[in-house]
Amino acid sequence: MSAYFSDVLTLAQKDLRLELRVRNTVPAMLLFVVSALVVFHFALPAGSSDLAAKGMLWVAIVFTALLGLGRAFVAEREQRLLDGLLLAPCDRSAIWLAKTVSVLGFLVVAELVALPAFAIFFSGIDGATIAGVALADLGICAVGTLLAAMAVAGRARELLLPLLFLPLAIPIVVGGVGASVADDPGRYLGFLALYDAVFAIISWASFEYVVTE
Amino acid sequence: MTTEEKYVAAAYLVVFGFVLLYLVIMALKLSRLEREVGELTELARKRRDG
Amino acid sequence: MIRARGLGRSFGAKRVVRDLDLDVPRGGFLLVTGPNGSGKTTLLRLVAGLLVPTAGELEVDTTRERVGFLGHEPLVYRELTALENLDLYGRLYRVPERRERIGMLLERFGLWDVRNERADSFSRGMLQRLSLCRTLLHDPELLVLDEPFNALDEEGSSLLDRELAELRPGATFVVATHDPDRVEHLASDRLAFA
Amino acid sequence: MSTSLRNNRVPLAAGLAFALISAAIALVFFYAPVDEDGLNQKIFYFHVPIALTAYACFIWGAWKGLMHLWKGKPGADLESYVAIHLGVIFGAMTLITGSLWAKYRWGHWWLWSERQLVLFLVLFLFYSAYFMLRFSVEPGPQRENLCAVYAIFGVILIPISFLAIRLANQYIHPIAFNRHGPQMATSQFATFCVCLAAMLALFAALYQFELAGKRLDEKLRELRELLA
Repeated sequence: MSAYFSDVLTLAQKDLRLELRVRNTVPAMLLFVVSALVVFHFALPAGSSDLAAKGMLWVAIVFTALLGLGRAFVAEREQRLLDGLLLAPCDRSAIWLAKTVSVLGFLVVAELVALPAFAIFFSGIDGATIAGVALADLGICAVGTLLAAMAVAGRARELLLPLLFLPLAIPIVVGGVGASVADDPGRYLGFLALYDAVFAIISWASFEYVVTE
Repeated sequence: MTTEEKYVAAAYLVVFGFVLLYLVIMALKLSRLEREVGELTELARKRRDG
Repeated sequence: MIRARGLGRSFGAKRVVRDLDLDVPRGGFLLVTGPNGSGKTTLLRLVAGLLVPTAGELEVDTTRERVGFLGHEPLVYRELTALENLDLYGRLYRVPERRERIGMLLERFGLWDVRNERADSFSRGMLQRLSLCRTLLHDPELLVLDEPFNALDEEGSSLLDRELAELRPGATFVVATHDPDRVEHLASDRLAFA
Repeated sequence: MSTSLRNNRVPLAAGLAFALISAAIALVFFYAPVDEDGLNQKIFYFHVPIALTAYACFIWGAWKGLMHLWKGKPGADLESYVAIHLGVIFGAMTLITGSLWAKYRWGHWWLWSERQLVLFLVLFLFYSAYFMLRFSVEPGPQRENLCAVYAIFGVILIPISFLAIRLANQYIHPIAFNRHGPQMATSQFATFCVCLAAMLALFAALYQFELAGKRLDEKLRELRELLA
């Protein structure tokens, strides 16, 4: 068990080190999410409610995550580096978990900027929204990482990931928007937690099959 | 026909349109398969003779 | 060690390896030759467990942590240094006394002085040496080497000659090469793809 | 041999489908009473069974996918693909007949408050992406695995999306239309059951038919390779 987690840690550390060294993904996600919020300001006509802006926040989060997920396996894809990891004796699901953790880390960094920016540009953010974002992040990264691994196997990989991901992201958006606008966010948060649990388990269990050539 | 009947007829037409379309696609596929089998038979015959 | 019966692998409609029977005993050395695109690489990837067969059966009597694979790609992260790359693999393979072993290999393959330089500054030959370090790092009992002499200069090649001769008694080998004369004297079995 | 047995299923399933569909149409138009909703019920008799059949296709496809991953059954990948393919066709029919129904009953072509319809839209998008996935990956073990995993994701997405749409309606459309009219009469229920059986039989017939065609394709390709 501890061996499993030390593999996950090793792999996630590697992703972090790569990101710190090359700085490709996180700055792009930051810039994208802030740009998206500015665009949304102009997309919402005067008199639109704060609730509409909250909906836009979720659109921004999903697409920012998509940006990060699209980059998730770039290092491994170039020069077939995934082979190197698949040859290693570690459990293959550890590769998925490590990648999920690193993408989650990048997304959280982007949101640490995006949420205050949203509060300044539009309206304040309450605890329920933050809880919703945290729970949604887990689901987005768990499912998204698996789908990103699927997409890199295909020819049109940049094109494929959004198509695979968005239908699966609809329930996340429902849970997230519900948590930030409804009077009783509890049931929406519960729904997000359910989504996370269900999809994290099947993503974890199926990653091995996805990378088998 | 009343509007009501039109909608019902449209719904049924859609369903059967789909089934018929499917049938057409299958017929096209069948003719392709037939052609391929013909080619292969020709090939096999040539082999036997040559 | 390796036993294949009717082994086949196709990519799409293309059958790259077909109906292959193979027996390599423990301690054997299988030399695989053949022109480009004849299926050498596919066979090696099958043996290393990177591909699953689409026909027949293949038994490789070892575990993943005892296989060393050297492919066309060096399988190192370009943005990490030589030392960081080997450290990553050393951790994943749980190599005992990791630092000492890595240091010893880097020394032996003449990469010690560039150990803290990023792999993307390396030449093809240096990458091949680094890749050899990676392959040998965990002391594998089955070595699957695809064109191991590729891109190596004369010095590197004789280094590898010496290394192979040293490892020969203790390990099983599957080696694909364009230059069979170089390892001919080591081989116990031969397989030529047409 | 099993092959000839399998081929015998096509005419059997087709005959059954034909008989049941004829019976269903006769029952819908000559037996089932017209209730106070007017002819609305006549669309319902086919719309709902088609929707249920689409679910059956997706579930069957996921089951075959699971069989592929779990037992490594040969041919399961093809069966899963054919089932999902048919599911998408039935799904498209559901969307169109549902849209007609909505227009007829409420005067709009599309109603976001009509949960089943929205669910089908989500599923339609999801399974359309399945085709994108399948045709962008080279045929082989990896594609089989990817498709199987995606098909299994699909059946889990069905209840999750269903829940999500219910939840979403609470903040998007607080007022839901009352969908359940008066209780169905026995004669209506009987008609409905025959319609459902007819659609399931149609699925079975098309499924066997498609599979036979695809297997034939494969055999022809093999033959071509052997002769070449």
